[in-house]
Amino acid sequence: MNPAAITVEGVLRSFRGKTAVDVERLELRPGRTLALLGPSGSGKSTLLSIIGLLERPDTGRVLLDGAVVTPRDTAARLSMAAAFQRPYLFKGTIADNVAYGLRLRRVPASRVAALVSESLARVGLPGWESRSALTLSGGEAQRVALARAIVLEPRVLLLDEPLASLDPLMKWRLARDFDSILRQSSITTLYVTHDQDEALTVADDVAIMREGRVVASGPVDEVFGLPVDEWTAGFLGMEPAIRGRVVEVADGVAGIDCDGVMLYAVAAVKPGEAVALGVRPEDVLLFEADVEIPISSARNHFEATVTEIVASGATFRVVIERGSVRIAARISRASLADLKLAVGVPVRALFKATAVRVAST
Amino acid sequence: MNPAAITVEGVLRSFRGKTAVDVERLELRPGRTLALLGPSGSGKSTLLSIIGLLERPDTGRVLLDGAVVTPRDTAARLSMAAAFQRPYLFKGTIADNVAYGLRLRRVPASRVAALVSESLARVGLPGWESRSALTLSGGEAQRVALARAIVLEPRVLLLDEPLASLDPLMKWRLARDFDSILRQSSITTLYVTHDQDEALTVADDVAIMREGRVVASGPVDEVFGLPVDEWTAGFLGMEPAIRGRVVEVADGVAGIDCDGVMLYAVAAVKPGEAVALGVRPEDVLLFEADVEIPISSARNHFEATVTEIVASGATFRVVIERGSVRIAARISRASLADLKLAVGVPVRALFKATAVRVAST
Amino acid sequence: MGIFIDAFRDGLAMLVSGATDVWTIILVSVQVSGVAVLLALVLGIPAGFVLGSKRFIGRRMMLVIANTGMGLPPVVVGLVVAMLLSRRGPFGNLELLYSQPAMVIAQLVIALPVVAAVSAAAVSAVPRELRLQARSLGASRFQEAFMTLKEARMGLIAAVAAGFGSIISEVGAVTMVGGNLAGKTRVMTTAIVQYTRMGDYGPALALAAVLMGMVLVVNILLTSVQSSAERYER
Amino acid sequence: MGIFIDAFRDGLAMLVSGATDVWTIILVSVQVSGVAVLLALVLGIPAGFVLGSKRFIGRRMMLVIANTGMGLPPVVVGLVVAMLLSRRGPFGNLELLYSQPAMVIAQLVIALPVVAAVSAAAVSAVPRELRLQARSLGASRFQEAFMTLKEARMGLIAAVAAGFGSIISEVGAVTMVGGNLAGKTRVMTTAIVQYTRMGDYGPALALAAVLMGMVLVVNILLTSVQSSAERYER
Repeated sequence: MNPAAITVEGVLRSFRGKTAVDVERLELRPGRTLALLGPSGSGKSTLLSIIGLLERPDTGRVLLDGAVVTPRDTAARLSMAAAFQRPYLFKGTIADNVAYGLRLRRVPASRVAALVSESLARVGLPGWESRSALTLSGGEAQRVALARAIVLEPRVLLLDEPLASLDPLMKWRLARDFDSILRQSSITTLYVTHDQDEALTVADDVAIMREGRVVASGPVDEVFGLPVDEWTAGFLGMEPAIRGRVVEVADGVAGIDCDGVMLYAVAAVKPGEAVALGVRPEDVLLFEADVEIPISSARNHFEATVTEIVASGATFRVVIERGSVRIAARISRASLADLKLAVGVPVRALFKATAVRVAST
Repeated sequence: MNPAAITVEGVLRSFRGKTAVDVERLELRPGRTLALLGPSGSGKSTLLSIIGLLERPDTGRVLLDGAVVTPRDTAARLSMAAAFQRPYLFKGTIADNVAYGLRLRRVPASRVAALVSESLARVGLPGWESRSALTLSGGEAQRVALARAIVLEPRVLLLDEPLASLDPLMKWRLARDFDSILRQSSITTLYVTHDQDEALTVADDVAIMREGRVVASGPVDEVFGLPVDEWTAGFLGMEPAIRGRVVEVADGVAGIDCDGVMLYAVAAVKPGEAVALGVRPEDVLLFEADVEIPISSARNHFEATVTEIVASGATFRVVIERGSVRIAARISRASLADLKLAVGVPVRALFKATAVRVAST
Repeated sequence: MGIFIDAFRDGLAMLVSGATDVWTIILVSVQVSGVAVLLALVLGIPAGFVLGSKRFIGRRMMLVIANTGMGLPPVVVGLVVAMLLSRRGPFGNLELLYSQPAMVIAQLVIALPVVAAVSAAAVSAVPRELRLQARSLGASRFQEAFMTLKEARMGLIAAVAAGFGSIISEVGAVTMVGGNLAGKTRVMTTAIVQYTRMGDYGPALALAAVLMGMVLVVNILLTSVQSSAERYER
Repeated sequence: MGIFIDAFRDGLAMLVSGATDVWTIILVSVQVSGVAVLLALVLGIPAGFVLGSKRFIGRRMMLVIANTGMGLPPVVVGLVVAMLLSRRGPFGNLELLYSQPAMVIAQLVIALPVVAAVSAAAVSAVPRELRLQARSLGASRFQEAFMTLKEARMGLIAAVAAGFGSIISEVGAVTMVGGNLAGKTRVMTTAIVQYTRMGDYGPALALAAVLMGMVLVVNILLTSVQSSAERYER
């Protein structure tokens, strides 16, 4: 694999005796988007400021392409660009704004105009150069802020909650646009957000922060597939990992004994190993308990009892338990009614072996 | 059925020549929560102001329990109470705030204290009476605003985007609390929101507004089950209704011919009737096209082609088409990978007859 | 720096011993400006409430007048009041020129726009939605107005303080309409000017200290109000 | 109302005919206050930038001094400057009392806190995040400061206008340190007071009209800046 674009090593930063950031190690892989996800106050923005060389850590260091850099390294600073939650635009035209960083880099005026209009086209605002920057809607202004950053073709792009101030409709449209813009440009990006759906839409990798520490990091599917502890599970709206022991492995499918319930997972583990596993609620189907499950590709099925039903937007989150195995399923309104689900009702759960995430413990 | 608590008849209101509200008829049924749902600028808040007797319509009238009322009717005004997007609290203690409406109603001081503390307990802030109202978090302040309204035991409670300013975590917690508080108290409630998930969580009935008009209204399941037109469908994130003709009815299940595709629905319709139908994406399962569908309670299955895949939060929205029949399915990440879905791939769709909503056209 | 030490000692002695001329001057100042600010309060706060909370035709015009009035040079006010009260002027037969009532009139004209404009700002800082919230909980128009004034109370105190501050330090208009007559219309500012021009720095410094004390109290009031106003920003 | 008509006609005639004494007075006013405000600008805007954008020990203290300075009664400034420049004072040997330089000094002391405080407010109204945004796009400290001043430019104009407004209408201090010597240190305000006390309303009204014209321009500047400042509220 390529070396990391950014490496954070042993970074500590505190304000008035309170630790804001305490990160042992974090890497941004080149060309990929890393979402820094966590509740507000978890130190995400401070870590972004440190990585963006806007602020110096108390101890520890930041490496850009393997070399230690600080806020004093002008060249390093000029290889980064940022956009924030609110699209702080300068007074003047949109072109003035997008050209700001180019002018600081002494790009010849003849090239500036071409770069500005190309960049505005990329964010979906072609020909908007001469409009005033102070009369834009929230979504338009945020596009300009993105154009102002990507026009610099930075080595590392820093986005700090860029969609948090927008209304939901605009937010999702822009999240998808950001995703495709970032994918096309293959700029290494650090994307700070408190919204996991947003992280899922734009990110390749994700790091979850809690009280200044990175509690989980890795590719999106891994991190979201199997929350490492109860806090992370709760934050992601999932159940914590189930504990079990591998008892057999056949054709790449591991049979795992979880307090008397046998679960099957496609995973590279060895018999006897202690593991943690998880299933996303979207992948779990529920049936009436006495129904004969037809032949299907779903290897996992067992009977359990409903212990919790919570409305969650358009769907319901139904928690089922059997012994110490606790799994959530996302169920539609119609299914909830058809299955006559209620707390205490026995049900049959069904999910595929490929839907189970496994990690050694 | 009981007569409506509130009836709006032929109400028109315009500002500077632009029509803000133009509602032929709208009813709030007693003890139920009606969500007024629409994008910003669709006239929701103006309609709430008119219903709440805070503002007079240009023409038309508002009936409270069958009698015409206007902003001049003090008794009618005193039977309503409202809370808004931002919890505008008065300077002073929380008790001062919650007691405000009681004092206006000349409730004896001896009863005020008891009512205030009971109401604070109902919103989850027991014993908070003597704290200052200006030092609360957004969620706490919004609870106080709700307590200040429900302590009056109003005939009609008006809530104007009460959760829109909160961060997502707090928003969902409060949405659920509001739901249970409103259900326990069985106050007739008008709940204005632009967020359909919020509407689904708290409302019994829903009315969708667009450019001042009510374009759809009725019980939540009906309105969300079958969007009446393309705009409503788009606003709800659904596909517009499918057109078809009933060809047979047996055992309460109607067979409907939709441009060559036979769909089955549980509906009270007659053969020969022209109908519109819809399915919620959560209720649609997708399989590989060549898979043998096992015996199941799902009456509808047909082959179709994937025409669109869009990431939408944690899941994907996959649109499939066959002839003029166009249906969306909500699919998990794991399933998307397992089924190797992509635009142009043939799939087999499966959903129950009970999941299909039908309306005569 | 001997000059400062001497003057300071003289001035302190005068204040402590209760030298009648210095204390008379202070009394006249407080009396004239006190009455003027009281009248400005009675007229200015209702005007400020209407300007700050209602939308009506002519409101914009009135706000412009209030703001222009705030910027009006006091010497211009003094000139106009002096002309009106002069023997040949329309109110000459009242024989008010060079009397305390003339000074009260001039100071009222100076303070009124200040009180009205600052009250209007304070009232309009109460969010419209807070008034709507009161209405929606059943408040009548009168109860709504009472709530608004109660919410704006710190701003109204600031308005009165700002009005008082604008007249207690003023020197041009009071000279022109008061005439600086010893024991009658001589106030702190005119006395400071006169003592200074005569090189009599002791009483000038004593009066300056009292004047600054008053202005300081006003400023503290204004500052504390500013910081409490920021509360609505949340 | 004959008195007003007569005075208005006399005053207009004087202005139009270019009567030397009236125009000399206007010239002296503009000259003294112009130099004073220029010096206040040179010293006050950098002070305002530092106060408005940096966090340092003693900043709070300096802000208190600037705000107190704004509320300082001009007669007190006049008294202190007069004592400093008086024959017995520490700078008596410069023989500046009753000269234009003395008036410039007094007006500078009055205007400087105004310019500094209003500039500081304008600079601190530029969101901290806007400066962070400039940094994050590669701006050096110097480029960031330049951007901040550029964003605050309307506020800086307002600062200078407010400083000018505070001294052009002032009468007490200029009397005390200038002495109101005809053709030398007599300015519009002192002349208005003197003409009024002599019952010579024609020239008084003429000068009042010119003074009000200047003050009006200043107010228009201040108002237009206020409304443009609200732009950041979005």
